[in-house]
Amino acid sequence: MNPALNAAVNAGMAPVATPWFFYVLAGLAVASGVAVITRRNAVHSALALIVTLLSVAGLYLMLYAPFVAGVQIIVYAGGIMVLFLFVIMLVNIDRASKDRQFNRIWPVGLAAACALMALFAFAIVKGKALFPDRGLSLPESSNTQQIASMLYGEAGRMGQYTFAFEIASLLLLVAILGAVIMTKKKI
Amino acid sequence: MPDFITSYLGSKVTPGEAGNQFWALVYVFIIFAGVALTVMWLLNWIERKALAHFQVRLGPMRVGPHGLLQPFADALKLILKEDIIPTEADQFVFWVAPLIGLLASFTVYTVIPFGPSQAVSDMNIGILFMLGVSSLGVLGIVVAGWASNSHYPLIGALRSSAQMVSYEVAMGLAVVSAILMTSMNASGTGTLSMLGIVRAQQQQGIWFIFKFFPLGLIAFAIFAIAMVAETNRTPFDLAEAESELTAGYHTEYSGLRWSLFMLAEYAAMIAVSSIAVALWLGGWMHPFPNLLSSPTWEFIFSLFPGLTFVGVAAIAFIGAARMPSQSFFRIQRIGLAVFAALLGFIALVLLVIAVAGRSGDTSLAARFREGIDYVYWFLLKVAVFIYLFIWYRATWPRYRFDQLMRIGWKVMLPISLGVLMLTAIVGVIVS
Amino acid sequence: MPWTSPMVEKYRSQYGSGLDPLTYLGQNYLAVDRSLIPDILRLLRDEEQFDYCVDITAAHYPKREKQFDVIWILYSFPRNERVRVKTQIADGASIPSSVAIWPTANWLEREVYDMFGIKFDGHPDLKRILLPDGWKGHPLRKDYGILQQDQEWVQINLGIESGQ
Amino acid sequence: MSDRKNDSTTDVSVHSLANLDLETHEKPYLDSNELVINMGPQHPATHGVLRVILKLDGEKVLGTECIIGYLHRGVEKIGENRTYAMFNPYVDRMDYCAAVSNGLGYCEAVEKLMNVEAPPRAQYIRVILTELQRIASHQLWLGTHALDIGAMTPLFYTFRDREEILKIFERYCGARLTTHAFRIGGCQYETYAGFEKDVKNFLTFFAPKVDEYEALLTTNRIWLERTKNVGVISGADCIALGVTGPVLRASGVKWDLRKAQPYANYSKFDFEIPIGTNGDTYDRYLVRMAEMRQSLRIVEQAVNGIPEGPIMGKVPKVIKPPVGEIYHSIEAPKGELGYFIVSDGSTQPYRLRVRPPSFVNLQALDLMVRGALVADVVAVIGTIDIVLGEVDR
Repeated sequence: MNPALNAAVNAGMAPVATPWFFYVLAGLAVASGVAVITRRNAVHSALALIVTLLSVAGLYLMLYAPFVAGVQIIVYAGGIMVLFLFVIMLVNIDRASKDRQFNRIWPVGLAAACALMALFAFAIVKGKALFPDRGLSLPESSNTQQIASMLYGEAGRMGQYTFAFEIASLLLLVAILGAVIMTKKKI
Repeated sequence: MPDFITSYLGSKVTPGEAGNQFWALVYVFIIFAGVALTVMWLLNWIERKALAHFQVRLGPMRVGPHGLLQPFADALKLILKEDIIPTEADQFVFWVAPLIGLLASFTVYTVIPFGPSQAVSDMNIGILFMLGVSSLGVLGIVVAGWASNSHYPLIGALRSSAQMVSYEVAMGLAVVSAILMTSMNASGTGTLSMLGIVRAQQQQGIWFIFKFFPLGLIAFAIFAIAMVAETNRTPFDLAEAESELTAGYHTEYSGLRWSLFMLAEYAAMIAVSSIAVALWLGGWMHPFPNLLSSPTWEFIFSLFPGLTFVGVAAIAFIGAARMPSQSFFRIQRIGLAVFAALLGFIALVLLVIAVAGRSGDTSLAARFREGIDYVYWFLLKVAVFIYLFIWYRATWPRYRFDQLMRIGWKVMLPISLGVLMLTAIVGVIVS
Repeated sequence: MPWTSPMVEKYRSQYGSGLDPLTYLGQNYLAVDRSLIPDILRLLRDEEQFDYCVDITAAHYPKREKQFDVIWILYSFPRNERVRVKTQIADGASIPSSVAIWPTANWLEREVYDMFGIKFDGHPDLKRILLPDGWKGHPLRKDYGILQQDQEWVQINLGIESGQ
Repeated sequence: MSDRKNDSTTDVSVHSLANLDLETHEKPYLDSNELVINMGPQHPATHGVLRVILKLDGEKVLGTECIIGYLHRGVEKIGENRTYAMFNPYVDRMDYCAAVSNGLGYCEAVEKLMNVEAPPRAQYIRVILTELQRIASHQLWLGTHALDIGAMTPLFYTFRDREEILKIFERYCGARLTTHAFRIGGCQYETYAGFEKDVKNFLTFFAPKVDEYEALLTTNRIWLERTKNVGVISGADCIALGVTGPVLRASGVKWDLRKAQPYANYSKFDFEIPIGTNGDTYDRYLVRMAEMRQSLRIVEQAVNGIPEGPIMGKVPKVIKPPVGEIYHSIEAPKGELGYFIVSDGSTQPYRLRVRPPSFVNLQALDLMVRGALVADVVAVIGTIDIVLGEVDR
């Protein structure tokens, strides 16, 4: 048993699932991720994307981050993908599916993907020491509460990321207004 | 008996929490089979009968006494029907769409708290999980409308997706204000767990519908409206508005696949009603739990399940007695009498358990009595909502699309936001 | 029986013999020469307040030289009075459309065209209304038999030998 | 006589039924506009086999085109090939929801052409049955219209009460829907024993039922939202488009042929013409509800004042009207129903033209729904109250 799991068991949490689960979810995420970019039909791609998002949510659950998993389902799978589908259905798909799947700069994209993968590999192999093994110190409080105290602070103390969080929400507000202004000709 | 069975019988937590996979599976089975049967048979029959009586009709009367077996006949018919997939449809998506909706609405049942230990699992993000998964149900509708490759289903799907996305916002905010109320305790920490929310009501000694009157009531009302929209029922059934879009998103569906949509709709009705019950109506608690908690009252309340069955059995007996005396009705009369006897037997068992379980708190009978009590009160409250759903359908015309959107965004969203803020302010002041 | 009224007298003096006001069973009608048609109808609406075109129809008299009667049935809300305007036209001749005078004439003229084959000049969308677009023949003509049908159309479009 | 509110000369530019540009162009890549959908001829809300081609921008209606004729049976051609008496049952098949009214119009037109008159008792029977038929027709309209808007229950209420009217018809002439109740020159049947009692029972039975319908709908919030300011048409537009009946009256034009040019013996009865003000769907609903009440008033007066006497006038065995032509119209439940008959002196009409109210009223659909939403199209089709048997004939 690895130490993280050990700590989790000690903290009163039963193991969520076996590694077997991890491989299934990861495989599903990758396979459907590939399907997203290879399907000609946009709706099929969107459905594959939903599967990806859901399997990633499952991975979050395995990481003892149920809140993130829940938000992932609500916001991405439930909200954003419905809007995606909404837009896709309004678009003339027949023509989209006749277009070339990969345009001329696909080698560049491939190179970028490979570079990213190399970076990840490098980080995992070389930088292990950089990342503290947080699994060792799973606290008593739940993941949701941890996120809350990170963002909003507790007992009158400002949270670590309160400012950044507020800035981010402001940014989103600006983005929303921008979208409205760009689409509406007259306001 | 094996250890893993007996060990759990005395447990006070859900099987998921106790890590008892066997009992978790048993619960899943009971709930799924129960829901499927209830939805397919009882809810279908009750909706048709109640609707018929609202509309000065009798409803189904032929298959079985008072049409009791009609849902089975219909189910059989639907199963045996040819499964038609239009040639122009997107075969795979068309095939998979009803399953998405069904899966979403049934998965929700894993976290519904029928009682403190009568749930599959007590997930610590229970309510979030419920909202998230039930919002996946719309994907089934959207995808079904698109895959049919036909204009009416497409418009139905578009309407449905816009409607769901709009109403989920108001619904979510109403839910948040209920969650906020759970944190009005000594430690100041709330919970997202469904059981936790009901327990918070237990500890605070008040159903959240009455908390910070009228804030709780308004939030509840917002949710009660939004949940009708979420389940695509009258007056928000625009996605399947039969007079405009023939049948909306399931116009091209037939047979079993169509019935899966219906099953999903009914299952979703029960699911959202359960959320409302758990969040605002005290979940498994009987009425006035803080005032009427003496053992005598507990005993009186524990008689309710048995008495309800006695009542239903009596109605069935009267129905059997009032059957016309022609020979044609003989089988029906006997059938109804047998049905009544069965109900009477259940009532007897329930009453025996209630009386036997009265004495101690440790005996198996007491455990059973408690469990039955919890489930009974929970389901009774859900049943009220189901009846409301049917009542709405009989009474109201359908909203138009722009009106629906206007209500969602311009009325319900501001109100729920305001309620949320006021709840927070009042909460801070009170604590 | 001739029809006399101040209105009729006025038009009589204006148009002379092109106009023949008659009355039968208490119902008035004007038999009008085809050349006067748009003018008379417009005058009736603008000056005599016949603001409601009840019906436009036709009748077929195959033995006459001018085979068709086209009939406008008009009603005046302010005067609570009905009048019919009748004119005769030959087969194949056309007649000015009155859609610009009464919008309701649109479908009524289409029906007359459909049933009699009378063409209305200036109609915005003159096509068949009750019968299918490709149908041959105009059923309310007297030479169209009661059992007659466009066999070819039926065979092509309905895939059956005969509609009877 | 006419105290219309919209006293305007009909403007030519009021409405031109422009044609839809339905040709499908090559769609641009990201074009989400302009969807052409085909409503009908098989559709639950088109009340039969009406086909409406809708050009939509999202849910907004840019224009409509009605395709009719799916139920065309050539009634006028049949009329030219049957004797006057033989054609009488055919008129029942036009507006089959108001067969008695059709029969009344036809019989009166032929009577006028022959210059005979039905005896007083026959006139009273005609008025009673016709007004009952008007109530039945409005009931059918209310039920189906409410169903279109999504309220299921009124349909069953109205059908329950319509049954009582149909029972009276059945006892009177043996038929419920296509009654063929009248003959040229009077009525075929003497009233059955208990006819008056049945009618009086119906009066007391039905008066509270109208209130029941109104309790379900009149102040229902959703009903108000769905019908107010939907399908608005002004009185001037109505006149220009030849729209008659409750639709015209709801637009504020107080015009009813029963008052304007009384036929049968309507001049003897005291009743009012209900009118609306806005000309929207809600006003049309209110007007029809009020008309049911007024019809009850007429029936009450008629059944109380019904005289004794013969029921058939002096009509020859073979009906041979003199050479001539006649236009006669009555106020059918749906509007002005006219018969234009040309006689050449033979036993068959030389030309028989029916002026159907539904056909003409349907023309207003395009004007009423432009700029509205898909759901409004359904509401407006319902509120015009068309019967395709009459539109297509």
